[in-house]
Amino acid sequence: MKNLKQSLAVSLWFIFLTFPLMVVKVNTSDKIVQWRWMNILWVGLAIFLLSFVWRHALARKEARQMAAQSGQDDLNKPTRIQAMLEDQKLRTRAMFALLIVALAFPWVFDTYQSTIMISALIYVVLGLGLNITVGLAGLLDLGYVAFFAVGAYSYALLNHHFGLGFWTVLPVGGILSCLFGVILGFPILRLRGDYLAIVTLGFGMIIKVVLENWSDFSFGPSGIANIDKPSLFGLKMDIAASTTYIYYIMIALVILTVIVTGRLKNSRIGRAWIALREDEIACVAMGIDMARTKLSAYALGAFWAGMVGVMFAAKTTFINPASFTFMESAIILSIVVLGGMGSILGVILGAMILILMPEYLRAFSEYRMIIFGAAMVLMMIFRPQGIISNVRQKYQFKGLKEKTENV
Amino acid sequence: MSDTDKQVLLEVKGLTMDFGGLRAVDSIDLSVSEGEIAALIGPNGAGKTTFFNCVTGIYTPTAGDILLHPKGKPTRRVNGSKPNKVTTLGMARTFQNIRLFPDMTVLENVMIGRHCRTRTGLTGAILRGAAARKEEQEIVEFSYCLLEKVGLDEFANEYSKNLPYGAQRRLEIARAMATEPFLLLLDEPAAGMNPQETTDLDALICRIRDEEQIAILLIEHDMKLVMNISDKIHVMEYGKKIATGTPNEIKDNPKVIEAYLGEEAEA
Amino acid sequence: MKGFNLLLAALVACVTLATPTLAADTIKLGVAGPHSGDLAPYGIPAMKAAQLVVKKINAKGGVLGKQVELLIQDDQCKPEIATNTATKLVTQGADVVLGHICSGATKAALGIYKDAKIPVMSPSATNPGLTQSGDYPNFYRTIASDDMQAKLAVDFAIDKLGAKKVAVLHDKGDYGKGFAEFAKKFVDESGKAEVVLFEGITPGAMDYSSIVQKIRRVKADILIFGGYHPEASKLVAQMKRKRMKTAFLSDDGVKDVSFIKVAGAAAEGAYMTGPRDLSTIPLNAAATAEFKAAYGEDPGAFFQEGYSAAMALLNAIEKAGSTDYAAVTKALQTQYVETPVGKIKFDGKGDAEGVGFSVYQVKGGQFAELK
Amino acid sequence: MEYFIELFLGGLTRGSIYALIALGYTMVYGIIQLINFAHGEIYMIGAFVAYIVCGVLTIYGFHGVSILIIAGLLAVVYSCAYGYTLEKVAYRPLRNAPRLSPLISAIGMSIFLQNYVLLAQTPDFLPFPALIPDFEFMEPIAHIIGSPELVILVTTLVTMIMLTLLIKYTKIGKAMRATQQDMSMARLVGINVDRVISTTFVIGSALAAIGGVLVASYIGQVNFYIGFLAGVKAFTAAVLGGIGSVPGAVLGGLVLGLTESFAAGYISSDYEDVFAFGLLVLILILRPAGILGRATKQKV
Repeated sequence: MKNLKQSLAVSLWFIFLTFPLMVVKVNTSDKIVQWRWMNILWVGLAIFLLSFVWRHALARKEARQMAAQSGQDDLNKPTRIQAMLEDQKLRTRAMFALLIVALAFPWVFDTYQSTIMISALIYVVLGLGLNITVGLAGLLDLGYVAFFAVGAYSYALLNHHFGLGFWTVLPVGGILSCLFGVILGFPILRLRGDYLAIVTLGFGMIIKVVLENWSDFSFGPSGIANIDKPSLFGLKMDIAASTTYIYYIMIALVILTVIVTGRLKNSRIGRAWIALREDEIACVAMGIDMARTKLSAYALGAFWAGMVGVMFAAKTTFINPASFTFMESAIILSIVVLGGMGSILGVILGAMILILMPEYLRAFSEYRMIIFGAAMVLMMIFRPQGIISNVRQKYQFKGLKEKTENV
Repeated sequence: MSDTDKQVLLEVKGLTMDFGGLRAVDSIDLSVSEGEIAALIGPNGAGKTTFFNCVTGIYTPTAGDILLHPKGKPTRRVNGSKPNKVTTLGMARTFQNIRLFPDMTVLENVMIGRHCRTRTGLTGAILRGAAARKEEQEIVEFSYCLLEKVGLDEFANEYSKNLPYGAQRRLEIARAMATEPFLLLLDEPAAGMNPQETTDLDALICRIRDEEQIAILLIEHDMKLVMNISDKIHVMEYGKKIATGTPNEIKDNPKVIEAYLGEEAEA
Repeated sequence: MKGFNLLLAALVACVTLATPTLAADTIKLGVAGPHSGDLAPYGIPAMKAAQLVVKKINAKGGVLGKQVELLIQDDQCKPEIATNTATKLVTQGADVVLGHICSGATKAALGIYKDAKIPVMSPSATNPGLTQSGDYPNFYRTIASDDMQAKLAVDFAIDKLGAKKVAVLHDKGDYGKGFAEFAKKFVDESGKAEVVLFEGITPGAMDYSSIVQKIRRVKADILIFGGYHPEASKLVAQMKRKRMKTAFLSDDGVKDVSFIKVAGAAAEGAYMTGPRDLSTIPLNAAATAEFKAAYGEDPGAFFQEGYSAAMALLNAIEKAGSTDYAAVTKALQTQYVETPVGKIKFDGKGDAEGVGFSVYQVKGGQFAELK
Repeated sequence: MEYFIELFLGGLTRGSIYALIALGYTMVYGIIQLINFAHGEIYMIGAFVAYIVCGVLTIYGFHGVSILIIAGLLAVVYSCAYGYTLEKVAYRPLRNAPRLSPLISAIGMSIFLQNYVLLAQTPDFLPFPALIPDFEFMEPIAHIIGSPELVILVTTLVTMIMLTLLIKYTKIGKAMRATQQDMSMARLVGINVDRVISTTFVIGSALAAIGGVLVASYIGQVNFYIGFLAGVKAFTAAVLGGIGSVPGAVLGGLVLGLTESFAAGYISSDYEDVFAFGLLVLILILRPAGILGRATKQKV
């Protein structure tokens, strides 16, 4: 009964809240007011039902937290998926199966599906790159798309002016972007947390403005067209073949990224990044050079964005500054956070969901973005650690005891 | 114990630290010698932690000299050096309010301490060559041994945030020891520990000094612990040093008693 | 579950694709443009136009005896999405495509259509390079290109209005900056006037008061603006507020009823170029009436062009007798067709012959064509 | 000289709007260390509600000042309601979550609110009636400063003074300051922290709504997307002035507005945003906590 009353109150509140925007529609030039009274009903009904679900979900979440606090249920207890991941045998098998699916994909599905998949894979690499900066080193970067743009423009311009091929520019783009990361990193090393966020956001916007205005360099807002697709021994490929080819390059790039970031994560440098994220002061007090660690995190994050930027330019064959907006940075950041900060598998899943969801939601194209926004909020509320939370590596060791026994 | 034959490791002269108009540390002289366990005591707010922060490079002192004399290496003045430099030179610390890396495992926390003593770079981490793998294995084993020494080996793969309080303090000590210091600064290592844990800590600190040849400077409020293990005690009040001496000398020093009267009565 | 269904659907699709395809029993007309997001107002009218045309033609028995099927895809005007959209349309077997709306998205998508040999006709992509570069032989449009428009605007400003000092502004966008650069070029070439100010403004900025002051300071006779109506309304409103008499001349992106609605009184007297007046063309009146009957409001931007493009494409298939690329191309380039934008056919580069631009002025809350 | 004054006044006008919005950012940040990315949308909703109310009232035959007052009031009421609900739905459940979670939630909310207005209303630009009349006495200098600019400047000034009084002397203002200093301490001395946070959102939203109505009336148009850029700029202003500091937000807004105005007036508007963000980077390098921000020494 109490719940019923509460839900009623909530839905009345939302009817009030949405009244001017949902019900009234004025056309000032024709002097017509359109009253859409039915919308009150829908809003009221929807909110009434949703408030039950909401309360139930919140209560469940709280119950879990309480249990965790009183020690009955360990929050860090590996979930079923994580437990499965721990199992070496299962893991190898799963990876093998995944690889087969990935390799077979373009033959099973049509070219369009492959194109979409390429887009998603591009975001996987972007997510993994940003994961280094944000997820591991804890440096909030809201202008990550700038590095993506550096890569894309490197290829577009080098290809346009000097006819350099995709394979030549792929590392070059990565390295240029890396350098850019270091240059950008220097002045903002001293900044903490949210100051960093706004400055990086500013850098992202500055890049776009420069690309738009400096026409002699970047061809301005009209962009660069007819960028060469990746070549394969000079073969001429039709659209399906070249899509498949790009798809495989992307798969290779993703595998490379996963291996490299995976190894970095559990290396001396990766541990330093995480330590930096966890506690800056303790980190430096333990002998870690903060400037070098921060810069390396920036540069490596930027490196992947640059590489995949080259890929993006090659895939789209046309780029202009409009592709590198703040929204892109926000989406990449969301991939990292939704997927699970620091977790490689999580970021991959996050990218797949965030990029594929809007594509397949095309049926509701108008409602796509609003669902996207709502999903972000809900995810954060009910699963803030992301889809798959990060698990640290467990080590096998020989200690003193074993050693002395052996002697 | 006579200091004459022992080498001085840390020498602080006239250290002063101002925060705005407040003088938190006022021309302190202090030194720690090889094989010594020294304690820095004083009422709350006396400036002990600020002293630590100055010495370890977290704050840059307003005036004074901080000299490190590593064995067999030239003397270094470390005023205003970055904390990581100081640690690399051989002086490591723990924190009053525990500063572990909560989302890393216990073992990894200690492995962080190995950072400045190892050298695998990006390429090594990515390619995982023989040298990198060997070094990594050494890091793991070294760290695990340290965990055994502080009695945390069974928790090696737990997240450090899940450890009980006393264990977290010991983990901080292990982490600091992983940097292979010649001098260890402990900021209230016994805070929040029960009597049994404190007794264990007592033994641990002595073992560190005797077995690892690490000198120790500690801030502590637990007088029993301080009196038990210290070779030398320095007493601070209102930023100034008011006394130095052996435990017995300090116990009878009227200035110290006066400074502590309120505090002791409360405790 | 949804994912599973999709997977299933995709599998079924693959199986069907693998089996020898039966003769296609519909003509597939792809429609691509922004149908969601902030640029949707530029894409939806053309989409609705295509729907109206197809409905009408299907009611009359279709093209070549087959029904016309619409494949509608949203590209949000983003190049990277446009390539996906194009691939999707190609995969779905579109015979001809009406779109895309924005020049950037069009450029990105054209390569894909070119490889698939699909004629593409845009109602709105005015970038000169699309036709003049020769890179896209499969591209057509039912609207004149930016340089033509800029030439007309500059000639009007200099010859009719006698402007000596010209300020040129743009919105840093693909379309606006292109137009502005051509305008600057033509003013410089004319030798009768000079460009005293050439700058980009930030779309969406809170106000343009400093740039308006600047125009006043350089004592420009006329402001030529390349961009869209939201910025144009802000500019004219602020110029009026500063009690300035500088004439305002802009492009087709501003010739939109929204400009008059939003800028209100400040819009009075503003000049803009736009496709020549179509009100005398009976087909146009009919198309507009059709739209009003169906949706109860005035058609928006690029409705006529979209309507014409849909007619031209379907007409070409009818005349060609098949959906074969070469035959359709030939039909497009040789056969005249009556459309709401006039009687048109296409030249070798893809520009429509028979569409032209006029200069309009806002008079009494209406666009009046200046003859 | 006249040109300089014109640019100065133009920058001041723009800066006051930035300041009004920046206050919402800075107050929220000061208390819960959250960049409320959706704050720009609250400003947009304020403007939109005012548009709808004006439209309805005009059509039903109301005139002049009464419209201005009713529309302004309702815009404030609704913005506050949205700000309040926003905090309750999207941020409160995340009070103890990792630091980035509320930020992502805020970005999600921003996308949600934009598209909500787009779907519920229209993606088009809509004409906003000029609510502020042209005063007779302003006519001789209208080319330098118009009536709307004057009204914006005066309104902002009055609002700022009221806000300062509110924070300084009222009970809730004191509670806000206490919560900003130390939330758990404030809770211990019996301050209802949840209510303080809600109030902060409500006050911030009210200021944003005032800004929204003023701007919409000044430039004469509204659209679902106007909140984004305004939000980013205002946030920049808040950081510039020292986030968490109320006078800092005002100063930051004015400095940013003036910089943009002078940069566009004397150099080029091509790189307007570059100047704005360049200034931000420069100031943060020199003073990492912003102009008026207190450099807090981290406690170790």
